[in-house]
Amino acid sequence: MPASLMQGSAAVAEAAVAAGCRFFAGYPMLPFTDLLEHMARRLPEVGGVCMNAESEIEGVNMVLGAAAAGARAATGSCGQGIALMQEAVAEAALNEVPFVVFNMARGQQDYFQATRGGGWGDYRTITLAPADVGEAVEHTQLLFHLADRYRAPTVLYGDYLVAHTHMGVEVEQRDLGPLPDKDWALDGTRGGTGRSRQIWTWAMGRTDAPGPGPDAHWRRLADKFDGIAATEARSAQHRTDDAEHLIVSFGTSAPFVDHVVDELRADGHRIGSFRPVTLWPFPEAALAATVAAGPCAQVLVFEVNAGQMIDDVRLAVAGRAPVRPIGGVSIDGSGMRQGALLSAAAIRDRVLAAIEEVPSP
Amino acid sequence: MSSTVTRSTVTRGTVVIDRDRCKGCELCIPACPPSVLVMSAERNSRGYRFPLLLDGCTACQACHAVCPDFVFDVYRFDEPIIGSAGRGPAADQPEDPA
Amino acid sequence: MTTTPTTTPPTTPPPTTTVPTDAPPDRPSRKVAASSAALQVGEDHHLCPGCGHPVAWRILLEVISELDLARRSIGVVGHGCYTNIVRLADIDWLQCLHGRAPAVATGVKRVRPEVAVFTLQGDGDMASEGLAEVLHAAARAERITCIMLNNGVFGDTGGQMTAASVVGQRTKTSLEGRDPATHGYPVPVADLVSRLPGTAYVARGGVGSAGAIAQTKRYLKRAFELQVAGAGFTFVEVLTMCPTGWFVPTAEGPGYLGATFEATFPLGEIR
Amino acid sequence: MQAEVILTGIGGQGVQLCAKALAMAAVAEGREALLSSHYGGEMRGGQTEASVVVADAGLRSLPILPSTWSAFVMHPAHWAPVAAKLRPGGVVVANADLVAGELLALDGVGNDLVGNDLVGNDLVGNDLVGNDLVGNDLVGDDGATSGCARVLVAAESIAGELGAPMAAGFVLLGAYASATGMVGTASLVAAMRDLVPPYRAQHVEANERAIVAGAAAVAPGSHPVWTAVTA
Repeated sequence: MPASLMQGSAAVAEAAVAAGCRFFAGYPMLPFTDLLEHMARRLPEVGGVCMNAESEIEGVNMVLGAAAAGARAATGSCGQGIALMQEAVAEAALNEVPFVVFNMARGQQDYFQATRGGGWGDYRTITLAPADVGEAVEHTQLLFHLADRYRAPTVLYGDYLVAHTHMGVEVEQRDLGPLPDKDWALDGTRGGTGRSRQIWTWAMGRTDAPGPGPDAHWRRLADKFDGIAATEARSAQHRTDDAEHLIVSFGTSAPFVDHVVDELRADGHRIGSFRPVTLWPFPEAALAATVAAGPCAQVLVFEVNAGQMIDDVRLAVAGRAPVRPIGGVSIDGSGMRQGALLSAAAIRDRVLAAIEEVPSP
Repeated sequence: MSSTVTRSTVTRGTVVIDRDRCKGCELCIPACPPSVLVMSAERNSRGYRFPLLLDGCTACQACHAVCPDFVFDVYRFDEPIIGSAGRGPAADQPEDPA
Repeated sequence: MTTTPTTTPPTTPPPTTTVPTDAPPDRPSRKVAASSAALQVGEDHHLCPGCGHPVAWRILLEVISELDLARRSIGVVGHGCYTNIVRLADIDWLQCLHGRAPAVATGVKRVRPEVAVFTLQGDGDMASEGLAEVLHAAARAERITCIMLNNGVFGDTGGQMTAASVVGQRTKTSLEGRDPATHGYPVPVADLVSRLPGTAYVARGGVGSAGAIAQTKRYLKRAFELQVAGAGFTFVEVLTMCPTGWFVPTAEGPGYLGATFEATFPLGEIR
Repeated sequence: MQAEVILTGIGGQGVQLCAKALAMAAVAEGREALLSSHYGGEMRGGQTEASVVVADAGLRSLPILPSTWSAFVMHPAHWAPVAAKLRPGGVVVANADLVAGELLALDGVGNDLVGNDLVGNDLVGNDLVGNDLVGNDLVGDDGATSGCARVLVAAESIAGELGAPMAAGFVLLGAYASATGMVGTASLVAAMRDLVPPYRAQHVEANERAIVAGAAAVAPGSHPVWTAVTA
């Protein structure tokens, strides 16, 4: 299929449909709204169901029910709506019910929300942050796959620019490999046979067929998330060989940073950029190796918020080089998108100032 | 132990009571239409008193219906018993209401 | 309204003999009622003496069994004392967050329309935490059956006031009794959902007596029959006893239920 | 080879639909396009802006443009930040009914465009471009937009003449496409037909007339895009 011009929300919707998503529920909230509208149009065409839920709380719980019944299902919102969904996302993580949450955030201020859970309990959510629409299409299919592989909710950290940008993209069904059977899913057919299934908080099981119980269940979940952290971290690098100044950014900020890197390379600066593609698990090892490979005088963190990802960067760099913020709060008047700071010129100014302060080694 | 019957003595059925699952809530006592259930004085293994059956059960299942702890099996006799249904000396003494 | 705890005397005069009840009769007879519930697995539950919930649970399973729905049923439960007893039933269950069961059941039903999907929730779950969810499910004519076990109290947390506690009811958060001036009025969930055009059936039953239990079972049966027929949203409220949370002797539970709850929430088919 | 246009206006003027039609027409003609839309919660009256980048191949541009070759201006309210991004040698196509005075006020040039009796004139075919407006320094007091050409089209008046007052955006779009040659009029019309949802199908014919009228209101190819960006 040739690339066609698609809005990011439409492209994500098409990718979700291609991935087999057949149930979607959401509550309108910009800039997530377009995705909901596209799903409302597309899912009935493929025999699926899209619910215009009465609240984010209802939407995510509908999705939890659909996913527990075996469907590939997804919901979405942005910051405030995602906050309302956190309780159910935590429940799904602890009950091991897989679905995808499309967080079309209004900016980058929800990094903590996306990576620290926010619900209750010892859980994490695999969170992918695409840099543009094309990558959002790839990530969407990957997230459904990872959700089913690990029986866990997964999150796309998109934003205004992913949701509202039109770009030429191809949406093709991708084979991401085999997955375990959904033999845990509820279909209601085993009542009275002694083999009925329960999806139960703390994995209590049935009285005559007890589950592992909370202690063993939670320890197993912790092991599962450890395994994901060890194997699923993804990252991207741009011109990091011999880079003396490394800029770390995520999501749709990264193309701006890469653009600045190219400009400054042309001016003779030895500079490169690093992007966590998975926000959780954060690619700690890859970032540490990049910094350790040197000659890295400093790590600059560009994020359009008051400083959230920088915590993860500092944990990964672990003192190998100074880690300094060059981003900041920047919101436009509508509250919908990153304000003046998200521009190549503004980033370039800040990078140049930082280079002056910490000269190349 | 006297076998003197002091009550109506048509007995149409009986119950089996899992006395050790009983929690002694007494809901079956007033629920019984012929009033043939009384609470024991003795306590079961959990420390609860439990119901005892007198002659005159009609196998109506009301006790079964109201019991939250599922202690009653109910049997209906093919032929009613006229007179005492007791099959020997009572195993338990009912509680003295005084 | 206050109730003074008393000790209930046996209602029978002192008998002189009792009938052995430790084994089936040795004369020709047939078993007309079994102690174990339909579809019951396991032995025991840990609900309090005199609790009304297990009775409602038992008739629910009888209905599922009698309508031959055992192999196409999924129950969605919230949080409360009753969730413990749910683990004794051999059907598919999904436990969800407090109050959200109607939304979760919506997702289940839309994915598996051939399955009888029902929620089992308490009044704290449905009337307090999740009132929006049940009203919206009813308004959408969602083809599910929602069952609210209403004892007017948060039993699982030890006896606090819910949105369905009746006026005058003493709870740990309405020590002198629910006072409208301070605590407002109880929410009649069944009446609310009955006003919505998506609702196909609404009834309110109770488990205070054998007759009421039989009637409530008929309500549940009707609700499931209509769900399977695709008629729309169906709802059964079941008034149940919580002598622990009401601070009354177990034997007085049905009496308290009748005098307070049934007076506030009349029994019968509403829609 | 890549060219950019930032479209700005207020909600209800059709700016988003115009941007989409432009990008789709470019794709239909075998080019690549990237469109980034910016709008808030309001459907009417709020800020609305879109960026369209059209290129020969391999387009992977920033979704927020650091600078732009051209601008499409339906309303003055949010014009100033767009003006600051215009590169020398670019072109501004503006809705003269609302924007001309504002543009003039920016640098104090007292051209009397507003107040002209544009309505009622035989606008279609009028040579609004090619008069002394083009090449005037209407905006360039801060230097950012100096050297930009201006194409002023009385889009609302023309739309009113056509009996399609809602289609002013398409008048301006037809003019933009014709003046720059970025896409052909026929491609624009086809894209518009694809984009208008079924529940607004009654507007398709008026939109088409608006695009054609807008194209005819300017001198075709007066500010050729590919020549400009190649140079």
